[in-house]
Amino acid sequence: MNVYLDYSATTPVKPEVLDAMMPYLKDFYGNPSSLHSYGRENKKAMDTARDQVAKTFNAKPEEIFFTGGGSESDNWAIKGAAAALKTKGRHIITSSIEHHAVLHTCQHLEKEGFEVTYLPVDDQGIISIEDLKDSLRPDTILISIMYANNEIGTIQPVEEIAAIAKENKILFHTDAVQVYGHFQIDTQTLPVDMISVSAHKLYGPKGVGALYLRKGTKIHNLIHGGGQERKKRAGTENIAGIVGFGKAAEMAHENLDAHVKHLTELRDHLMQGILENIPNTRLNGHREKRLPNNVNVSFEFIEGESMLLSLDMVGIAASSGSACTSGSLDPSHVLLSLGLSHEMAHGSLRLTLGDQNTKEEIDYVLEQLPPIVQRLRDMSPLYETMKEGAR
Amino acid sequence: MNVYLDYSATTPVKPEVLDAMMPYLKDFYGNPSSLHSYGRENKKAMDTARDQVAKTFNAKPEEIFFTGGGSESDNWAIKGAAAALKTKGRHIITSSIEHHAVLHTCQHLEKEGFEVTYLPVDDQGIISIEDLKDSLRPDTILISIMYANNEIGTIQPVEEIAAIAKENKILFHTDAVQVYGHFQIDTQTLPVDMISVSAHKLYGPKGVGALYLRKGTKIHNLIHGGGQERKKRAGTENIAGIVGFGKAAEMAHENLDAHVKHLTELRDHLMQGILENIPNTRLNGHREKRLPNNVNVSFEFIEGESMLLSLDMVGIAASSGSACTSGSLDPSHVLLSLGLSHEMAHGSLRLTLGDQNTKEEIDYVLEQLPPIVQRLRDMSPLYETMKEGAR
Amino acid sequence: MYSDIVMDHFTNPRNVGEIEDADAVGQVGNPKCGDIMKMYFKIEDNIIVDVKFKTFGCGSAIASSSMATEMVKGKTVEEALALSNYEVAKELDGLPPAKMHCSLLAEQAIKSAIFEYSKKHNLHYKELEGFNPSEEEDHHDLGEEE
Amino acid sequence: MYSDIVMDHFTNPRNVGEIEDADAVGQVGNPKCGDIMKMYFKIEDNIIVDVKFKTFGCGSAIASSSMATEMVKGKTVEEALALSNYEVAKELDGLPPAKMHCSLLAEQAIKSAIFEYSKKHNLHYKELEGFNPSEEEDHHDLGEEE
Ligand SMILES: Cc1ncc(COP(=O)(O)O)c(C=O)c1O
Ligand SMILES: Cc1ncc(COP(=O)(O)O)c(C=O)c1O
Repeated sequence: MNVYLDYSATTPVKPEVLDAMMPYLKDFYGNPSSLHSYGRENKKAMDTARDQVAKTFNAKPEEIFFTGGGSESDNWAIKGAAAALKTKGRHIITSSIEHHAVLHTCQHLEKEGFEVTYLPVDDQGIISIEDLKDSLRPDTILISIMYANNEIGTIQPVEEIAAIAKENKILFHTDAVQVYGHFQIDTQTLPVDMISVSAHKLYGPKGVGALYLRKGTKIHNLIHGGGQERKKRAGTENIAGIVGFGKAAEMAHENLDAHVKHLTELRDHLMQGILENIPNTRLNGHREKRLPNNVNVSFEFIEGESMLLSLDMVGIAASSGSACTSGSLDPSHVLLSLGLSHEMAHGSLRLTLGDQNTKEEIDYVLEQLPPIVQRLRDMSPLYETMKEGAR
Repeated sequence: MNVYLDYSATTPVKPEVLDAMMPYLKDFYGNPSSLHSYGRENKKAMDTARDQVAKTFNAKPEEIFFTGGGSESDNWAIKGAAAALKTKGRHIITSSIEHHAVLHTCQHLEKEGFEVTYLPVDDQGIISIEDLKDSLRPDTILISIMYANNEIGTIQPVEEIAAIAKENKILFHTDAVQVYGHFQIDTQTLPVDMISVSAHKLYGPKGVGALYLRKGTKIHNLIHGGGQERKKRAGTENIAGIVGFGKAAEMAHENLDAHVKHLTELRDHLMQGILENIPNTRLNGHREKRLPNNVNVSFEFIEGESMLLSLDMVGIAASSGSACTSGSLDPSHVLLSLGLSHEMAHGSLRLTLGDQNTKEEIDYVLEQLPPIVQRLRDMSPLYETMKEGAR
Repeated sequence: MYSDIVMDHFTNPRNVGEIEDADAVGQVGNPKCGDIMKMYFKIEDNIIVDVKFKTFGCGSAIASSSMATEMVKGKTVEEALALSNYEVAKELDGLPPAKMHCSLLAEQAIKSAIFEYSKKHNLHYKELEGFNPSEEEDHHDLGEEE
Repeated sequence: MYSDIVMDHFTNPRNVGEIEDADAVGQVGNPKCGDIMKMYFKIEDNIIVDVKFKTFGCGSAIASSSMATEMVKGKTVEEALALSNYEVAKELDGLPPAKMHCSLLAEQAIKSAIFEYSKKHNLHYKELEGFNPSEEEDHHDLGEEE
């Protein structure tokens, strides 16, 4: 059996989405900026896609700007706001568990003379509103806190954060890449100024994203050049990608409730099955304030990459926060921020679900996983030490 | 008859290119950064594409970085070099006829405290090597001069510029978006440090590009985040787009000579036909040092948009340097830099050819164009004034 | 991009040409912005009996000239002066926002011609109070960047 | 990513386990980096007659341990000390660049065990000159950014 449980890394493109894209890969090749009929068709298609995405945010089409993906959106929002507001202040607040697209951008800005507060999180991955309030300064120009975390699925108190930002007249950006397509984000009721999203996390194509930019929010451009995207993001538009994104966004929001219900049921079944059947296992992230498709656990005494390899051999695709999967020195900064030891962080397994998963698949995973964990533990000197200690 | 003569704006995707892309839009949806087999397939495909593009530059695969398009590559090269070298100096040299992706980026850097020399061009659009030498300063950190211009097709003396840059140990970037797929750029013999290219100008998909970055050239990132592209360009890779780009680049370079010969013949036929049959017409750009697919002419007394509309009605797709096609105040900065009057700049027509064009199509254009020009002239108060003057 | 009516007036513009013995001629716009509109009027007993135009400009400039000349033909001078660019644009079934200035140009070409006429004949029209034909407007939408 | 041989040694690792009455035990690595390797040797007449390992680590760490133990089994102590990580990697049909450190860890686990053995039996091996088992190397490739 082949079971894909890495939907948070990327999703397949829905057939309907691909169908919508095809004409723009084949026949309608004009540049939407062109005057002639080859371009005009594409202009219309872009308008439709923008409407589709705007609708998902209950926003105006003029507030949606297409980008080359979630990372570009994050970079643009943060660097663009920093550059536009640097005469007003140089202090930025973010969290310690942001995606690297936010974290590395903030670290880069530190080198450029900005000061960044990285709010810590509790052992479930939630920032403290008190910490946030305490970190506010007169020169704070931006708060960037992710809506939900990509590794552990924990959801932040975004409404409260947005309210604080608004009260203090500070721009608020949220990286919503992982919640988009799971939750309705209503910009009429949530006072957020910028939202980053990416198409390939909700059954759209890779290499397209968007930044929601509330009307009146002034940020600098990241990519200067031609007049595309109302002069805010240069570059010939990836029309096929944008059309696919629009379609994917629309479809995802059409049956949000059913989708979330399905995922939540599978997730809980998977989560319970693992925690009940495999000893010395810890759930990472908050039990309830959690993405409906995320299971993240740490198995003591074993390392993540070897787990992924073993799972892959039985057809199960997953991911891990182990440093060994990325070639970097340290395991996931997110797991370490929760207070996990290095061993536990290395032993983490992320299983993220999607539309295509079934109960049978989850049962298969629950059958395959315990012997894999046991086999690796039997090879582990740490397990041996533990057993000796217990003797 | 439908004749597409706007290949410099964008090209259709070749069927072979689309075929190469399809598996990555359908079945191989894994994230190439993932460890499992869904991702590994894609990793391989990325490697192949990188090899294909590297080969066209006679470069190493490690010197190729995929981006979201030509504009991103330009922004990255220039801002990245400026940021990396700002302690060394703050002077940049470019030309007055660069694409907006370079020009607006340089203007942006001026606001950030850099000084930029915009080299003028002669009436054919070529910079003076003497000017370049004169503009060199001890604090010059970057020369960015386009290989060939997108509007008038003029080719710059890139070898000489590169030699001067090298001699003076200044980074040299060239925007080669318009020459890529027409000329062989050999990085073994041309001492250029950075080259921007874009897939949708050589029968690849929109929304993908690349930056060639010579080994050892240190520039800052534009998009920070995950470890993709050897930690230099974050964001989940647009695999289908990248695979298509690789295939398109390979195909374009397979029969470069035949392609260029075909285009040059058609171009010369079109150019001569226009200049010989329509009075008060001027060729813009250099007669010989010119892209093989570019014809750019100005018709006195008439305006470009109305010409494009008229051509579109008879099935001919073209573009113009008139401000009225872009909604901006001034007509093309390129045409004005050549010394054209505003009227002449407004009356420009760009016809850019591609693989699909035939002699019959060109004959059709040569048949349709003169009456269109005459009809618009007959409506023009400027033409009236000229005739009165001649009386 | 353009309505069918705009395209019709662009393709088959009404009233193109010159009037040799015109009673009033007005020209507005400048080549820098890419639009020049010239209008010729034949006026008899305060009625515009004939009107012609010549335009250097984009599709909507030509269509606006054509529509505006149609709208004032047969009208009194006062009625012609009362014509606003919004009415021209409306009659054209709308113009893209960036092209609204073309309709304004048509309105101003009419005013400019009648201004000349009023000077020549020492007439006074209250619609022309404050009108200055040599005043160049920066009528283009500069758009937004950063 | 991994060669077939690596995958084979990962899936069916040789010599996994412990030796209760081992003559030499060596452990290298630390949990921070995600790899810990422990090796047990049974040595008779300067010959490695048995060897076992336990590894906490990634696929290539497990495969490297398995391969290295196979390579030293039946060899003299000196031969085992002469084994380099490149030979282990070569026998595995190569390792990804970022994973070469795993093979180094295997080499060091062997050296570390024999170091202990040499101390206990007061032996001197010139291959161990300068070897310090407690010296932690920063063996990860940090990659490049900016
Ligand atoms: C010379 C030149 N540079 C840069 C670009 C920008 O490329 P892209 O549209 O892929 O961002 C273009 C084309 O639009 C171009 O012609
Ligand atoms: C929370 C979060 N932010 C940003 C990104 C980056 O998005 P993209 O890969 O489209 O650049 C991702 C996914 O990789 C993500 O999960």
